[in-house]
Order: sequence, then structure tokens, then C-alpha cells
Amino acid sequence: MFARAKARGSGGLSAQAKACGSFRIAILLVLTGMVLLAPTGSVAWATDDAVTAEQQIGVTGAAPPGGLLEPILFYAVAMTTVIAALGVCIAKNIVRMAVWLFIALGSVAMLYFLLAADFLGAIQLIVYVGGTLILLIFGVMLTSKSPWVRFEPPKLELIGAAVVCGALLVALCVVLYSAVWPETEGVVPGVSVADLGRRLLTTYLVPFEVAGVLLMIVMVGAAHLARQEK
Amino acid sequence: MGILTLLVFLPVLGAVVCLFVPKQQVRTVAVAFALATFVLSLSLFGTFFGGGEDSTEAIFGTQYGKLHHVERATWIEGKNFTVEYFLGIDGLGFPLFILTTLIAFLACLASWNFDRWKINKGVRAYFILFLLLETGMLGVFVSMDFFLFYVFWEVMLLPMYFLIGVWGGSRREYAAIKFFLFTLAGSVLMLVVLVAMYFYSDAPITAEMSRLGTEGIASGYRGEDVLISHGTFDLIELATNPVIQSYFAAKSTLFLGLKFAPVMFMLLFIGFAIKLPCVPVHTWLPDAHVEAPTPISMILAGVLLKMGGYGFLRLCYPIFPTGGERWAFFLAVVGVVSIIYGALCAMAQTDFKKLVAYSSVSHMGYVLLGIAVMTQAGFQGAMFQMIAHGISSPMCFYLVGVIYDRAHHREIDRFGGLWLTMPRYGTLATIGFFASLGLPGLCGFIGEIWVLLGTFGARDKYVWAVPMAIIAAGGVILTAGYILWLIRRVYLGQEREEYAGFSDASARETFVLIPMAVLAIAMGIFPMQTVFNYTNGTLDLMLAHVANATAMMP
Amino acid sequence: MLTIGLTHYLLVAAVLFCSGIFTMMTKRNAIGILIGVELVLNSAGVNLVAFDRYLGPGRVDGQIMALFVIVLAAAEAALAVGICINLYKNLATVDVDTAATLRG
Amino acid sequence: MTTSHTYEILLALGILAPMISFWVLVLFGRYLRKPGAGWFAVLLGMGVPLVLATVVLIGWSGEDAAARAALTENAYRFHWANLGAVPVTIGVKLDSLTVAMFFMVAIVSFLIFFFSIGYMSGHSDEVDGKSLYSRFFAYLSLFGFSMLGLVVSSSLLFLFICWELVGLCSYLLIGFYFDRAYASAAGIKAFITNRVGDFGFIVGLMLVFFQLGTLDLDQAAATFAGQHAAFLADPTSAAAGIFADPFTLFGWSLATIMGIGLFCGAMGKSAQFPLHVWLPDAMAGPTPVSALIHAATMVAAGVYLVARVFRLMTPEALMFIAVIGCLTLTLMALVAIVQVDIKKCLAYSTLSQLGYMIFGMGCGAWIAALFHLTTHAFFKAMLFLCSGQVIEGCHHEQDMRKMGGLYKKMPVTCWTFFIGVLAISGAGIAGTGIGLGGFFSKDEILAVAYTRAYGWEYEKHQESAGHDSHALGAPRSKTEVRLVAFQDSDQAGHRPDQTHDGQRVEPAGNEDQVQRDRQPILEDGKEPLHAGAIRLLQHPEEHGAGTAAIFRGIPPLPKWLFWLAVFTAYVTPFYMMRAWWMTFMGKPRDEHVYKHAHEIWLMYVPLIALSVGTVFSGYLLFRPLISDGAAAATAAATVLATDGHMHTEAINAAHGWLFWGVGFAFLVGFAIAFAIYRKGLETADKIRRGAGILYVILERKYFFDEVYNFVWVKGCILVAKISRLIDTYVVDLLFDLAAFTIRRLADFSGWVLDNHGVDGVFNGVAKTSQDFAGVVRSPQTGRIRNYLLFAAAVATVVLICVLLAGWESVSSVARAAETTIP
Repeated sequence: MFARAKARGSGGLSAQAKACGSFRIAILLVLTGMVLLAPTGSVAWATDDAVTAEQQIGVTGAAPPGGLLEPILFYAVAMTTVIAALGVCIAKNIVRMAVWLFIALGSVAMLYFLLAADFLGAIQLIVYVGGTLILLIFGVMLTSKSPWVRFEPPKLELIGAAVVCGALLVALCVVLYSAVWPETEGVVPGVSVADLGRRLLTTYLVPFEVAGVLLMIVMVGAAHLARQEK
Repeated sequence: MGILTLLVFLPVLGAVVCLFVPKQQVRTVAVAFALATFVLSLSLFGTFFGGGEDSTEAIFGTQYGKLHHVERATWIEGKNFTVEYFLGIDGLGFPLFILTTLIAFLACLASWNFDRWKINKGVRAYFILFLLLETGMLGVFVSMDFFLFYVFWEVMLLPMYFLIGVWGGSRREYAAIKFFLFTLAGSVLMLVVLVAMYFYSDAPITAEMSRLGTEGIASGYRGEDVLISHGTFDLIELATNPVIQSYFAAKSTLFLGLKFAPVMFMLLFIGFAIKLPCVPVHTWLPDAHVEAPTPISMILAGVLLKMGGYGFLRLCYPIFPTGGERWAFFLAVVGVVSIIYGALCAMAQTDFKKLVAYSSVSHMGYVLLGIAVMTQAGFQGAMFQMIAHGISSPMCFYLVGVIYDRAHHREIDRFGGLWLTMPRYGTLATIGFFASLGLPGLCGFIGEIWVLLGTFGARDKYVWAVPMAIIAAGGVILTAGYILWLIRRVYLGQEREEYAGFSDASARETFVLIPMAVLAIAMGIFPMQTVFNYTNGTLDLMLAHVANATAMMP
Repeated sequence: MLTIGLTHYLLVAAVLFCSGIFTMMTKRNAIGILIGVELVLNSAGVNLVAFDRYLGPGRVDGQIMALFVIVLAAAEAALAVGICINLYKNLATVDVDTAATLRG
Repeated sequence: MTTSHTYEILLALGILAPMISFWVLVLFGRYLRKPGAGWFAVLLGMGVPLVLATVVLIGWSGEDAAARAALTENAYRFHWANLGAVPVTIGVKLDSLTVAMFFMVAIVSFLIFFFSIGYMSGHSDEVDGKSLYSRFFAYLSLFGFSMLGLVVSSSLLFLFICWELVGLCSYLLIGFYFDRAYASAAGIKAFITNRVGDFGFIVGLMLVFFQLGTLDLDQAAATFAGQHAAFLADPTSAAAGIFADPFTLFGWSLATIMGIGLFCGAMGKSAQFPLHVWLPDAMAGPTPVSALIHAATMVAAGVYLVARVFRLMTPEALMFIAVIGCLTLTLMALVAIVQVDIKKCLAYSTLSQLGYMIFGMGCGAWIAALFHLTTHAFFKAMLFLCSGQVIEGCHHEQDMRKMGGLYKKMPVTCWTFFIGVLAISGAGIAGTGIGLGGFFSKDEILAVAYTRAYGWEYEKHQESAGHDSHALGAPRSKTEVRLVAFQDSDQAGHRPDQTHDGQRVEPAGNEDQVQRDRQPILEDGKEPLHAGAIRLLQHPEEHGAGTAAIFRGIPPLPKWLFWLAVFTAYVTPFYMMRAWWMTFMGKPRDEHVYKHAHEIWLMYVPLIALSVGTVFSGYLLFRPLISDGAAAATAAATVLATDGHMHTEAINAAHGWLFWGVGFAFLVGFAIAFAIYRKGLETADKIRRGAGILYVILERKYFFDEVYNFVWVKGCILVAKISRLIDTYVVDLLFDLAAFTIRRLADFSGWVLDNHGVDGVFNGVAKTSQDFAGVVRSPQTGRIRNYLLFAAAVATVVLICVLLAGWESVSSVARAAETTIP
């Protein structure tokens, strides 16, 4: 298969090089995001400590700390997410889609961090960015005659899809804007991994076990499916 | 039977008579009835005459809602609703009412040469429909019950459709359907409001009654001077009843999850804007005008367009004052765009009648702008502009019609030198077109300058008022441009051979044009005595009512 | 604007969701559809975590749900890629429109 | 103290007479036949106003200052309409300026009406072979009405109405020969250019109405002065009105914009640069019209307007006016040099002279500018009538190159024209007090401009250098330019000289003084002046500090403005002499023209009358009235004038070097013209070839017409066409598409219902179910993405339905959730 891809000649190679460029940019973006993220994490933790400290000395009604940092980070990350998601939609090339997906998944991880779900963020990075995505890219490589082959659906379907998705988005936005949520204001304490683990192994023990079984079955099944024909 | 009922239904009577007279007599009967309506309607002047400073209060009352010649009777009695036959007239409806009777009479006279039209079949049907149309128009201006208003509105729509669709030009069916669909779209929105208004006026009144307890239920809630115990269609009651008004204006009153007053205002606005017409829902107008026979164009331009403006002033503003505040900017933008865009489109037309039609779009833009800024001068100017346009634009259409009857085409570039060929007609045409241009001393000027000054006067309220006023003032240059260019191409220049044999305006044509020319001059010189004295009382009170309601807003 | 609330996250999730749906609707490449699915799953994850953070802080239920979503997504991805590869082996393409051999 | 309204009634009747004449001529003109209609218009339309104006003039001259003030004060106001809640009144603005202008307009119009009878007696009244004799006189009468109405109007709105009406008359009369394409085009050009100016006027009106709360001239001025006083006292006070407004545009305050807006109207009507393009084209009208409307009266209305609203002008606005005026007067004079059409040449000279007036206004030479207006009205009307005589006599030949030697055939015309040339050139014998009208008025404007440009310079120079020398060495001791300032409206009735004497004058020699001058409160505790007020300055003999004028907060007049005006004083005599010489002197150049040339008494009687007026207008008629009017009309503003009387000696002595420099400019100009044109056109041709590109620029009038035509006319039509395309193909298309869709839907339902419902129930049911099956089956594509599409669409629809139907319930679910989630 690799041989086939290589045999496609120079055009394919240069395009491949382009895709490599996209990769580099994406990696750069993710790294930048991580750099940005580091202080957030610390902020989250710091504020966590601060709040507990304040609570300990009985100060009530403290203003949410962090100031502008949180909104700025949020908007930056959210913008990245949205742009990447739209990139996935728009991209015609499967490799580019994968790259955009990579960025989207990375920024979702950052959203998790911003939501004070540190463990989940880490998992997201490890499993998704590190695992699933690689899997997908392997899939791309293994299955394409060329990664730049395009299959386009009919124009009408494109328009229909755009209309429906647009309408759906608008409707969702209307719902979100008009909904009243009993939100908890201010800073909330982060969740420790220990806590998570405890719940996983007590309240959610059965699902946890089922998930484990499932993963095993999947592993076997996937191996079977991808098995080389004899 | 009161005078208003008589006036409104006199044309219907005429239509009935038309059914039974010989064909040759139909037009005589129709003109006679239109004339009778006009003459009788002049008797209303007695009520409003002498509206100087001293008698203002006696005529217009101390707050919005004073009507004259009120006639009310229960028309449809439902389980918990009542539709009334409720007629009345005030400073808002009165000048438009007179305008309608006058223009209808003149247009009827303009139809006199029916047998020489290209489509001259069905004279009986034509005049019957014409008289029905007049009834519809008159009814709209005097009905004070929303339901009745809607009925008259629709009554007017149908004859118009047939008049354009049967006796129109070559593309008459397209134009008629276009007119019909557009207007119907507006009517549908109005219907939504009609229904909503009933339910939303019912809720607060019921609540108020339960608050008042059994005693209250026994006597009903006492509004201004009418007892109502449930929802109402009464336009005055809806506007002045404090309970209903505060419920309408409240932020918590929702319609489909949106604030009630602005939504209702917008729905009504779109409905009336189609009629006015504003850009971008104006496209029915050029087609309808071009295809309609001359008298119908006169009616269309002279009266039907005014219903849009009348609707704003009668329904939108008094009943949903907060909506006016909410949408002021939007309305003003639409108005200004109409002014400039209409003028530009007019400039590029090659069809005489289409040019006049687009000039209507431009002129009615001033009406919208004047209303949108909600200042005294703006309201007054808008009202004046409606009347002035109701005089000048039928005149222009008739002038086009006169020449079309002779030349059988309307290509501007093919005309020339008509002033030499037809001197009397040329002179009247000059007056008509200069009135349309807004030349001081003629009627068009007063409305424009009042609106401009009124818009400028809203400077304290709205930051955008000044730019709007200045852009709108720039419209006068464009107007001068296309009108003068038109005059030059049609009336000036060397006499053309093919038109050399044209007879000057006949006695009948002159007779149709003269009243409008005289009024155009009189209104330009004595705006107070001709219009303002009859309108300003009501308009000022209405504005005060609107301002009050806006100020009361949380 | 400056206080980031639940709605903000939900909006981002909504965009992710719609993008995912759109991707699924418009791609003929099987892997592309898979990518769309991933987006949708991620939007669910964001929703869950955001609800956890704003509606029931300290209760970790949302986070655990999100964790399961990730796990399932990983499993699904592995299976789906396997299917894709199989598809490719049989039909020499990943165009889902070609994979219509079961159609009557 | 009298409160009788006699004068107003007389003036009102004077306006009414031409109106009646207009209507009679419009309605019954046909029955009056050819000369009858003309005589009717002359006698009723302008004779009556002239008689009334004379009566008023005599009566008014007999009133003393106090009586005049009382009459002005108590004038009747007719309540015309309510603008919003503000009453708009109209009435007669009764003051010396009105009386003077009314008389001037009446007498010039009368003579020109009279002349028109002669002009129209031939075939000049024919348009495409049809006589429009009575219509011509009807237009003239309408013009008489509007022009007189403009003069007497007390309200800006009514002034604007008359303003537009004179514009209409101008349009109609320019396009009188409407069978000629260029004539009707010129009419449109005039009207639209004026409308552009009026656009500014309307903006000014809006500002006046909104900021000052009235459209009455007097009230507006009073409010304006009051607001300025309040502003000086406390810049932030609410009473400061327009001055406190923070709005600026190009660095102009709102008050300045108001002034400039009003001036824009004047720019249109008085054909000031860059709106001057219409006036030369306007010569397409009959010559009496050119004389009456486009030389003597209507175009001067702009100057009159500025004079009327002078009290609403700020220093910046005045500076703007001065610059515009100066550009006009110079540029147009240069164009006049190359014109060969006799009327065009006169038209450009009119433009230049109007520029002089506007420039004078801008400098603050209110009196001089109006004085120039009146003298100019006489001599320019006369010049135009002379040219009319020539044109009529030469069978409508207007090209001066084909004329020459006409003095033998038309001696009266020749010499009256020469008087006009002398007058416009400012001929007079310096130092003797002998001169024609233009001599005094033009010199006075220049004198004021000089003071504004160099008086200030001197002051500044002294400040910095500390010694007493004049850069240009003007004989300071002889400078008697008086600066007349009127402080408050309560002093309005004072004679200028009284006011002058009553002024407290103080030296302004040092820095502190200048600083103090800028303080709002003057030392003597009087009400502060409006921003244009000057500090009345020292008289050299009394204070030894030299002559200087400081307009508060205004820079001195840029010197180049003054020098341009002086330069033009040399150009004017040149081109006028050239025109005269080419027309009347030398040898006949065209046999045909020469043979036909003749003159008739109907036409030269008015010429003689006007030439008499030209000769004596400088001495007798208007100057005292105008100076008197200055007091009231400029109550709160600034007027600079030479000595309030017409002491030529004083003027000439006052101007010192200026007099030596400009006093004999006319001789220089004449000499050059004589040198070039003495022997026909050969020399001129040589010079023209030598000038090259310069000549082309002048000959094409700086390419204004071409540029305007390209940018505005073509541009506007282009935009209009685009709009039309949009309207036809975009806006309409949207609705047509919607209609089309609905129709297709209707067709579909019609198809299903009609064909399958009507064909029989069973058949129909069977077929419909089959169709239905087809319809149902068709989405079953077997493609996931299609299913997904449907699913999402359905979900969306459901979501929207839920939203529309019962959003309340959805949010209540959320609220319920609030209670359940701890």
C-alpha cells in the first residue's frame, strides 16, 4: 500500500509535503495552546486554593478571581474549536479533515481544562489526540489509493445539509439563549482524580466493568476485521 | 343613519342603481353618485372648521381619541367578544376622507371616455367595481373597530384586483396578481395582529375584573367612557385603555417568545409598508400603475398608498407606542432608502407612467421618515405629504393618461415639444410636475420641508436623525433632476410632426385637472387653512399620547 | 460577556455538533464520516463536562459520563477503522456509495 | 413713535401687483394680444411697485432713526403655519435695507420690462414659430413678485420659498426658447445647480430652526446673539445653545456650519465658485432676462441673503465666504478675457463682480458689498440691455468677432455701453470725488480688505518687533478707514457715525491687552459681542498705535486674497474695454451684420435712464440707506466700512498707496486693451497662439463643465440605471421566485387533487396510494448521509415547533430542573 502511494509520483509528493505543512502548523497550534494552558491550569488550581483559603477564614461573597484571563482564554480556545470544526466541514481533502479534527480535539481538551476537569482533559489528549486520531490517520493511509482522492456528494445534498444544519444551529442557539439555567456562580473546587476514581469504582462500578468488557471485545473484533486475508 | 354611514354606503347604492340603468347611462349614474358623495362629504367641514387656537379643544378634545359623528352598534356578538359597527372621524381620517371622495369623483370623471378605451367591454361592471372600491376606501378611513377596518380593507382589495386585471394594459394579469399577492401578504400579517390583539386585550381586562371582584364583574371594567368586560377590537379603546396599554407595553407580555408590542408593531408595519410602499416591497407598485387604466392609477396613487400611512398613524403608533420607539431607526432607514432609491429608479425610467410611479415611492419615503422620528413637525409633515401627494400624484397620472389617450404610447424619449402643441395642457402639466418636485409655493414643498425639519428636530432623541435629514434633503436634488429632465424631454424641445395634430386638453380633461392644480397651489400657500388646521389637533394629541406611553415604560 | 457561563460552552458544543452532523451528511469517504462522528461525540463530551461544572459542581457525574463517552468513542473508532479497511480490501475504495451490495 | 403699518401695506401691495399681473396674463394673456400684454405687465406688474417703492422711499427717508426702529419693531406678522409647535410667521421686514433693495429692484425691473417690449416686438417672442408673448411677460411678472417677496420677507422660510420661485422663473426664462435644446438644458442646469446650493440652504435652515427655535430673521439673530453671550459667560451653560454643541466638521463648529449652510444657498444663486457653472449657460435666455435675472437682481439675491443672515455668521464662516468670493472674482475675470460671445463675456464679468460682493461680505464690508450690489445692478443691467440692443439689431449675432464699427449705426447704445464700461472698471478721478458708482463701491471693498489683511499685520508686527513701522510703508497717518461696530440691538437705531463716536476706544499695544481682548467680558462692562465682533481699534492720531482690526478669534485675511482682488481690478477694465472696442469700434468685420444693425427707441430709452442711474447711483441713491440699514441688519455683528458717508476725498486720501495702485487701474486696463485691439484681431490672435495651454484652460473654463458632466450627470445617471437594474432583476426576481415556487406547489396540489381526485374515487385512491408509495420510497436511498439529513431535518423541525408552540414549557422544564438539582 505504501508502495502504491509512493508510486504516484511527484504531484502526490508535493501535495503530501503540503499536508505535512498543515501538520506542522497544527502541532504548533496545539503546542501554543498547551503553553497557554499551563497558566490556566495553575490559575484553576490557584483559585481553587484561594477560595478554600477564603472559605477557611470565612470570607464570603468574594469576587470571582482571575479577571480577564478566563474570558480571554475561553474565547481564544472557543474560536479555535469553532474554526477547526468548520474546517472539518469544509475541507474536501481527507487528510486536511484529519488535521482540522486534530486541532478541534486538542482545543476541546483545553475546554476541559478551562472547565476545571483536568483529568478529563488529559484523557482527551491521550486517548483522542494520541490514540483515536492516530488510528484515523492510519485508516486514511491504509485505505486510500491516494489520500487526495475526492468523492463529492451531489450539490443539492450539500445545500440541503447546509440548510438543515444551519437551521438546527439557529434553533439550538435560540434554545440556549432563552434557556434559564440554575448556574453556579463563581469558582468551584476542582475535582481530584482520587474523587473520580472513587466514584468510578463505587457508584459507577458496573458500567466501568461493562466498558472494560466492551473494550476487550472491540479489540478482538478490530483485530479480526483488519486481519490480513489468508 | 348617520352621515358617515350614508357617505360610506352611498357609492354602494350607486352601484346597485348602476345594475338597473341602461348601459349608456351607467357612467352618468356613477359620476353622479361620486359627485354626490363628494359634495355630501364637504358637509363634514362644518365639524372641523375654525380649528384655530381657541376652538382646538372643542374639535380635537384634550386627549387622543375624540371622534365625531360616532356611530356604533353591535355587529357580531360572540360568547366573549363583540365586533362593533363603529364609525367615527377625527383629524386623522377627515382630510383623507375628503381626499378620497374628491379623487374618486375626479377619477370617475376621468373614466368618462370609457368607450374609447382599448378594452371597453363591461362598462357596467367597471363602474360598479369602481363604486365598491370607493366604499372600501371610505370605510377604511372611518372605521374605528379593527375588525371592521379589516373588512373594509379587504373589500377595497378585490375590486382593485379586477379593475387592474380586466381593464389594464398588456401585462395586466401579472400586475394584478402581483398587486393582489403583495397586498394579501400584508393583510395576512394584519390578520395575525387582529387575532392577537383580541386575545391580548382580553387577558388584562379579565385579570382586572377578577381583581375588582364581583362588583367589578357586575359593572364591567370602566375604560375611558365605554364599558368593556372582555377583549375588544375598538381601536380607540385599545390605544387609550390604561389596563390594556400597560399590558401591551409590559416586557413580560410575550408573543411567540418575543416582546409583544415590538412584534405586533413590526407585523403591522410590514403590512402597511407594502401598501405605502417602501423599498424593498414596492415592486408591485410600478407594475400595477403601468398596467392599470388611468383613473385606477389615480385612485391607486391618490388614495390607496395613503392607507399605509394612515395605518401607521391609526394603528401602529397609538396602540403600540413602545414599538415605534423600538423600531424608529429601522423605519427611518427604510424611509430614507425609499426616498433616494425611488428617485434614482425614477431617473432611469423610460416609461412615463413608471417614472411617476417610482416618484411615488420616493415621496412616500418622506411620509415614513416623518412618522418614524416621532416629532410634531415630522407627524404634521408626513400627514401633509400624504395629502399633498394625494393631490399631485393623481394629477401627474392623469397628465400621463391624457397624453396616452392621444399618442397610445408612453415612451418618454418619443415625446417632445408638447407644450407648444397643447399649451393649456402643458401649463397644467408644469404645475402638476412642479408640485411633485416640491417647489415652494406648491403643495409638495410643505410636506418635504416639514418632514426634514421634523427629522432634524429629533436630534436630541436620536443621533442618527441629522444624517438622515441630510441624506433625505439630498433627495430633493435628485427629484429636481428627474422631474426637470422629464419635462424637458416631454414638454420642451421642438414640436414633433407626429403630435402636431393633437388637440389641447378638452373641457372635461381640464375640468379634472383644474381642481387638483388649484388645490396644489392653495395647499402650498395656505397650508394651515387647507390641511394643518384639520389635522394638527389630532396629531399633536396622538404624539403626546405616544410620548406619554413611552415615558411610562419601565 | 466577560463572565463565561454555561451558555458559552453549550454554544461551542452546538457548533461542534452541527459541524459533525454536516460532515456526516456531506462526506462520501467513510473515514470522513467517522471524523464527523468524532466531532459529534466530542460535542457531547463538552456538554457533559460543562453541565457538570455549572449545574452540579463537585458531583463528578458529568465527568464520568464524559469519560465513558471517550472510551466508547475510542472503541467505536477502532471498530470503524477496521470496517473501513475491510471495505477497502473488498471494494478497493472507501466511497460509501459504492458499498451498496446489500441494496435490493 | 408710530405703529401704523402704512409702509408694510404699501410694500405688500407692491408685491401683490406683479402677482395679479401674472395671473391675469396666464389666464387671459391670449386676449391681450401682442403689445397689450407687455404694456399690462410693465404698468401693473412693475409700474405699480415702482410708484409704491418711490412713495415708501420718500416717506422712509423722512423718518428719523427712532421712528424707523419703531416701525421695524412693530411690523405686522402674519401667522402662516405651525411647524411642530413653533409658529411660522411671514411679514414685511421693514428696514432701510429692504426699502433700498425694493426700490432698486423695482426701478431696474421696470426699465427692463420696458425694454422687453421693444426686444419682443420683433420675432424674439417666437418659439418654434409660435408666439409666446404673453407667457414671457407672465414669467417676468412672476419673477417680479418673487424677487420683491424675497427682498421684503421677514422669515427665512418665506425667503426660501421666494428664493425657489425666482429659481423657477430663472429656469422658465432661461429655457424660454425651449425649442433649442441648449436652452432647456441650460435651464435644467441652472435649476439643479441652484438646488445643490439649496440643499446647503436647507441644512442651514434646519440648523436655524432647531438650534435657534425660530425661522424669523430677527428672532433668530436675537437668539443667536443671546446664545453667544451666554457662551462667553459660561461655555458650558445650557443657554449657550448652538455654541455649546461639541459637534464639529472639518474643524468647523455647528454655528459655523449653519452659516456656511445658509451661504451655500447664496453660492448657488449668486453663482459662486464652484457652483458658478450655470450662469454662463443661462445666457441662452432672452437678453432682457439675462439683464434682469442673471445680472441685476436674482443673482444678487445671494449677496442679499448673506447680508440678511449676516448676524448668524461666525468669523470662520465669514472667512469661508471671503475665500469663495475671492476665488470666484479672480477666476471668472480671467475667463472673461477670452470670451468672444458678447453675452458670455458679460456673464463672466457678472460672476466676477458677484465675487467682489461676496468677498466684501466675507471681509466684513457689509455696506460696501451692498453698495456695490446696487451700483452693479444699474451698470450691468445697462450693459446687458446694450448687448441686447446689439444682438437684436444684428439679427441675433452674438459673436463679437463679427461685429466692429457699430458706433455709427447705434450711437446711443455705443455710448451708454461705454458708460457701463467705465462704471464697471471703477473709473473715477481719484482725489476729486468725481467717479462712477463702481468706483466708490469697489474701492471701498478693497479698502476694507486691505485693512483686514494689513491692519492686522501691522499690529502683530508691532507686537513682535516693538517699533512702529509698516511693512509696506503705507502712509499710516492718512489712514482713515473707520471700523464701525454695532454692539447691541438696542443701539440698532444709531447712525453709524454716532455709534462710532460713542465707542470707547482703547489702545491694544501689548501682549496683555491682546490677552485681555480674548476674555469674554469687555472692560466697559457691555454685553460681549458675538464671535464675529471686532474689538474696535485705535485711531492712529488718538492713540499712536496704528490701525488694526481684530476680529475676535479670527485670523487676518490672508494677504493673497487681497492681492487677487487688486489684480482683478486691473483685469476687469481690460476685458470690458476689449468687449466694447471689438463691438463698436474699429472697422466692420462682417458686412451682413453691419448692414442690418439698427436701434429702436423702445430699447434705448431705458438705456439712457439706466445710464443716468449708473452715473449718479454712486452719489445719490443707496449709500445712505444702506449704511443706515447696516445698523439694524448687522446689530450683533461686524461691519467694516470706509467712512459712513460718501466723501470721496476721504476714501481716496484714506487709501493712500492703495489709491495710487488701484485708483487708475482702469486706465491701465484700457490702455492694454486699446493697444491690442486697436487694429483689429490680429494682435490678439498672435497673443492667443503664444499663450498655448493657458488659453485652452481659460477657453474651456477650467474644464468645470466637462468634469461636472462626467462626475455628476453621468455618474448620477449611471447610479440610476444600476438602481433600475437592481429593481428589475434583483428585488423583483426575489418576489417572482417566491411566486414561482408557490405556483409550482399549487400546480402540484392541483395535479394531485384534480387529476386523481376528480377521476374517480377508487381510481384516485389507488393511484394516489401508488404515488404516495413512490413518494415515500424515493427518499429511501440507502445512503446513510441522506437518512441523517432527514433525521436532522425532522429534529430541527420538531425543535422549531417546540420553540414556537410552547417555549414557556421548555424553560419551565429548566426551572423545574433547578429545583431538583441541589
